[in-house]
Amino acid sequence: MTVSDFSRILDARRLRADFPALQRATRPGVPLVYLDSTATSQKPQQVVDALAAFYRSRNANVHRGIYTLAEEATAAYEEARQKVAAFIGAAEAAEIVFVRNATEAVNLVAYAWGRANLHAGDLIVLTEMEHHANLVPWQMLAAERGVRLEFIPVTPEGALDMAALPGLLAQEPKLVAVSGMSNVTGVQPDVAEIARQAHAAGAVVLVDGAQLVPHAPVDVQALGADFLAFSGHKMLGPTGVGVLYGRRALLEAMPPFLGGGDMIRWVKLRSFDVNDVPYKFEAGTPPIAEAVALGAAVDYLQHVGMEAIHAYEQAMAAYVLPRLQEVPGLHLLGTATERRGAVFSFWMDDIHAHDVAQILDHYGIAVRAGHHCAQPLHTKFGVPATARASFYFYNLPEEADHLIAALYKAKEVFA
Amino acid sequence: MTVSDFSRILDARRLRADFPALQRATRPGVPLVYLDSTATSQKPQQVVDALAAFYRSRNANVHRGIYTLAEEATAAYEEARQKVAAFIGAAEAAEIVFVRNATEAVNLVAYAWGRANLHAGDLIVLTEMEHHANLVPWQMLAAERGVRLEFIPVTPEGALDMAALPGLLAQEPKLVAVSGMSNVTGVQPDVAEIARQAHAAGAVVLVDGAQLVPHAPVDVQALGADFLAFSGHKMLGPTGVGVLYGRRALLEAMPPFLGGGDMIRWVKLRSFDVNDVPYKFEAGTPPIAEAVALGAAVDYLQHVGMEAIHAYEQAMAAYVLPRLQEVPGLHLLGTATERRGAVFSFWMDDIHAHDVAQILDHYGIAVRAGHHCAQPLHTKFGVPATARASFYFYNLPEEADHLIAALYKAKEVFA
Amino acid sequence: MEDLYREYILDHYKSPKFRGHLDDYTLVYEDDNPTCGDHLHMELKIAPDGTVADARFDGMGCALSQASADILLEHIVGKPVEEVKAFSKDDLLNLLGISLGPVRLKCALLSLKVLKGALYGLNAEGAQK
Amino acid sequence: MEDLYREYILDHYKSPKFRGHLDDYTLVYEDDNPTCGDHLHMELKIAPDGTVADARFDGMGCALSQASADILLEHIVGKPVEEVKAFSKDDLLNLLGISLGPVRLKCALLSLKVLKGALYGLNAEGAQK
Ligand SMILES: Cc1ncc(COP(=O)(O)O)c(C=O)c1O
Ligand SMILES: Cc1ncc(COP(=O)(O)O)c(C=O)c1O
Repeated sequence: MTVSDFSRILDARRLRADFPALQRATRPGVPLVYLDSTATSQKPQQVVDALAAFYRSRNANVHRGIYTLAEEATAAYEEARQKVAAFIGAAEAAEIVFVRNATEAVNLVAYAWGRANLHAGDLIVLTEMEHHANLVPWQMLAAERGVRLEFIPVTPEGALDMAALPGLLAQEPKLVAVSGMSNVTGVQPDVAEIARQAHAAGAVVLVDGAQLVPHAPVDVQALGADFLAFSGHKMLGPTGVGVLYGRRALLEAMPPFLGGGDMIRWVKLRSFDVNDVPYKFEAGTPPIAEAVALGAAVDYLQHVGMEAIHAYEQAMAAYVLPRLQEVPGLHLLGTATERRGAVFSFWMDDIHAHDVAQILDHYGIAVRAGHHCAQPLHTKFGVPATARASFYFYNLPEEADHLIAALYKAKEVFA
Repeated sequence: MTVSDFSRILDARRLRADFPALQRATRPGVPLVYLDSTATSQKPQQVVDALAAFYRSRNANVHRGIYTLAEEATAAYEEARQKVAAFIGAAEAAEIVFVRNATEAVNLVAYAWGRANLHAGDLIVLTEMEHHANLVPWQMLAAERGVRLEFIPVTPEGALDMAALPGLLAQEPKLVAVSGMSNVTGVQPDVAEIARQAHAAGAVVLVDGAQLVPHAPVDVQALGADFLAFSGHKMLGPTGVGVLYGRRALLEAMPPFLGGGDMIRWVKLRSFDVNDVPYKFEAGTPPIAEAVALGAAVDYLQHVGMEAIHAYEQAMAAYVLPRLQEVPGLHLLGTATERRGAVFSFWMDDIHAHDVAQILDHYGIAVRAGHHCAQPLHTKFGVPATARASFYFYNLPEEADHLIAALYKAKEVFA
Repeated sequence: MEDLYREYILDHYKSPKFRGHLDDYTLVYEDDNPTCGDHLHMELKIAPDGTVADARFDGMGCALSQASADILLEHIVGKPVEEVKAFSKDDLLNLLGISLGPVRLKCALLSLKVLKGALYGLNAEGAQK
Repeated sequence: MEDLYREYILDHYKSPKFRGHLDDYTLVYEDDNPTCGDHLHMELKIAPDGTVADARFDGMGCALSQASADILLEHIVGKPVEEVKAFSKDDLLNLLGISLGPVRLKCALLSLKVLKGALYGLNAEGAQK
């Protein structure tokens, strides 16, 4: 893979021009090399424009408004729901619930579906690579209801130990909740296969798609996801909006989560009746402008093409991985070469992850340091913190070169 | 009060220029008269600019980021928290939790504080004028836990029947949850007095400030609010961000609500420990850009002056109320002339609220029709729906004249 | 007022031909639109040959919901039930001759919802045969 | 590397003077920074005249957290406890001579947090006198 090969997949250099933040300098004279898209992506001008245009000309509260502006706002909001539904292959727009972020989406399922369907002794199967967002809500439920948690182990390479799955499924879990892509290792478990086996065992399947949806083509039917949680801000959209996809039958059978306006059909002083899905789960004024801008982000991603994005990042992973592994004293958390995205977490002999990140920042390179909200995975690998470099389709191979060079500099400083 | 008197309080005509949406036409040739700020306010260019500027140059995920961009984003987010804290007189920024909207803020209290502190037979005192957001969460809690709900009655004028309060407090409620301003009648109950009596009876006081905070100076200490819930989008801010203020001691004693990243101190596979307030209640990526833009909205409101805004709307109420009452066959839901904002809900003989709203829209006037998420109050007044015209500081008395004239037209159409 | 408040709609609202009750009916249904308080009750008499012999509605609500009921009943009386069953949302909107936003759509379509409820023999709360 | 990785900081990190343990100490405390895994253990020997006779730290973490502990201990040894108790966050940052963002601030200030814990006799989980 040479540098010029990348541009045959996707013209990152041209696309970058759409992202104002990528034009900025970290400090005067030091261009920004943004390698933290796993935490949050940068936003193309098209998305920022969609936000601004909404507020400038279509801003009103949605639903029940009869006047022109309110009808336009409602139409824009519902159009965004349709775009998201089509983007992930949902059977209908009503299966898309707008929430704040992937975290809230998982919590919604834990509170509304979990508390209605899980009882003491019931089993939930998770994995050792889960983000806290797909772990803590289930721990809270376990503590409250006596539900049991078991974990698909992670192999030394960072992959899921699929051999352990049948044994766990034999215990007839009610729910299997698994990440579509680790935000630490970049590993993309074979969710479709997990879902197939889990369904055969009678379990409901929740996929944490916070990383998968921004980085690979996703079709909920092919994936076999009963629930899919993801965040707008990691896929070019604004903060403040995320998505819970749920199969209609499941959503309909669930009690509501938050109470308030819009989620009701009628209200008396001492009782209420719930509205239809998805409104049942959207209490109060939703993130209207944010949903509309997420629709613009989906348009952008589809214009670039999710297949191309995925291929580009595969190429990037193949390019970066061996170069990182050549750095003496650098240890990767997750060395898998198959089914992985371009996310690399590593630690270095004698240099703490914080110091790595700080030195890289000196060279304009933005990477994250810490446990990346996946502390159990770090504990498993025996390190409290790693530095993480993550690439999106707008990153260039030259930026990877820059990262590698800076890592050698860091070694010099600490030599 | 003549038209020219208004401009002595506040120069609405000049301020309007900051609001792009107020410059638009409903249809070509028909200027927009926006009288639905109670549902959501329009946004000044300054707020839209704050959003765009954040995404263009400071966009990164907050907390734990070491690189320059992440530090800038975190600083901007925490600065917004400080602005909001100062705006409502909170003792410290840590008492400000960013949520999606007022609805989520009330639900957070109902789930986290309510489920930890309320037991079967305990009493919650609400009022008959509550918005569904401050009603349904308590109904859900009541249904789940056997908590009792009682209501401060509303008088025929739409005010709270304060005489009923001592009798209710004698039953030693654990919580008194009351709206600071009705979104239907515009009535602003004497919350400070209610809080004084409620505290003397040992109750915790939650104030639904969704309408009060945008329209009047609020100081949580003077108000006596232990919790205060409000939404950014009704006070010039973006959608997707709201605020729960809580006294530190209460917040600290509460269990968490949503589980995930940022709200934890550490996480193992089967247990976790919570972070400090306010982070304990902010699971996952918060509405970062939205909070920053809410900070810009607070700046704007403070620049105009909350005292001036309040005085202007009082003047508007005094101007509009008698003119509305002169329209034959028009009935106001809430005729109180004291302690009220410029919100007017009404029904007309022989013309359904929907038809009123539709005809007004024909004249470019945006009003809402329905029960305005306060169905019990409408039931009490024996009407299923009203039309509601609500004014903010950017509305002009001429717009009120326009409304009145259009109502006479509606009567002609249906004559 | 062009469009929504065309004479046609207003006439049907102010002087409905089918408002009232039948002495004897075959099918009955009622439903409402809780958001706005529109309410509609409908009675149908089906003749032995399978046509709609007569129909009446009663209820309260906005001009659109009530006029739409009157217009709809005027259209279906005399038609075979099977044909009426196939009557669609778009057919009704064509009949009304106006374009509507989502909220008003619910008002306009309440009549069709109630008609279908009656034809398909759904059980309406409070409606007795 | 100017600023953060000035020789001064790096020297204290690479060749700390106060890393280790005391045979005999009066006060001990430890704490950590779970976000990043920084950990610090501190032992203080207080002389009868109320001065800090000697001190040591042990732990692991980033250069900043460890160097800051060494620099801090170097500064306080020999000083009266009352004076050390008054030592502030700003004093430490002056000593370090660098400006820091919020995350790194936590690293740099962990040493002060542990020192205060020891001086004010807090109970640290896992720390034994
Ligand atoms: C009095 C009152 N409380 C609560 C709310 C709910 O606000 P939001 O929809 O932003 O959660 C509203 C908004 O209509 C309101 O007017
Ligand atoms: C795998 C995974 N799940 C869930 C989340 C939570 O996303 P958010 O913070 O937007 O709720 C993240 C974000 O870091 C993630 O990477």
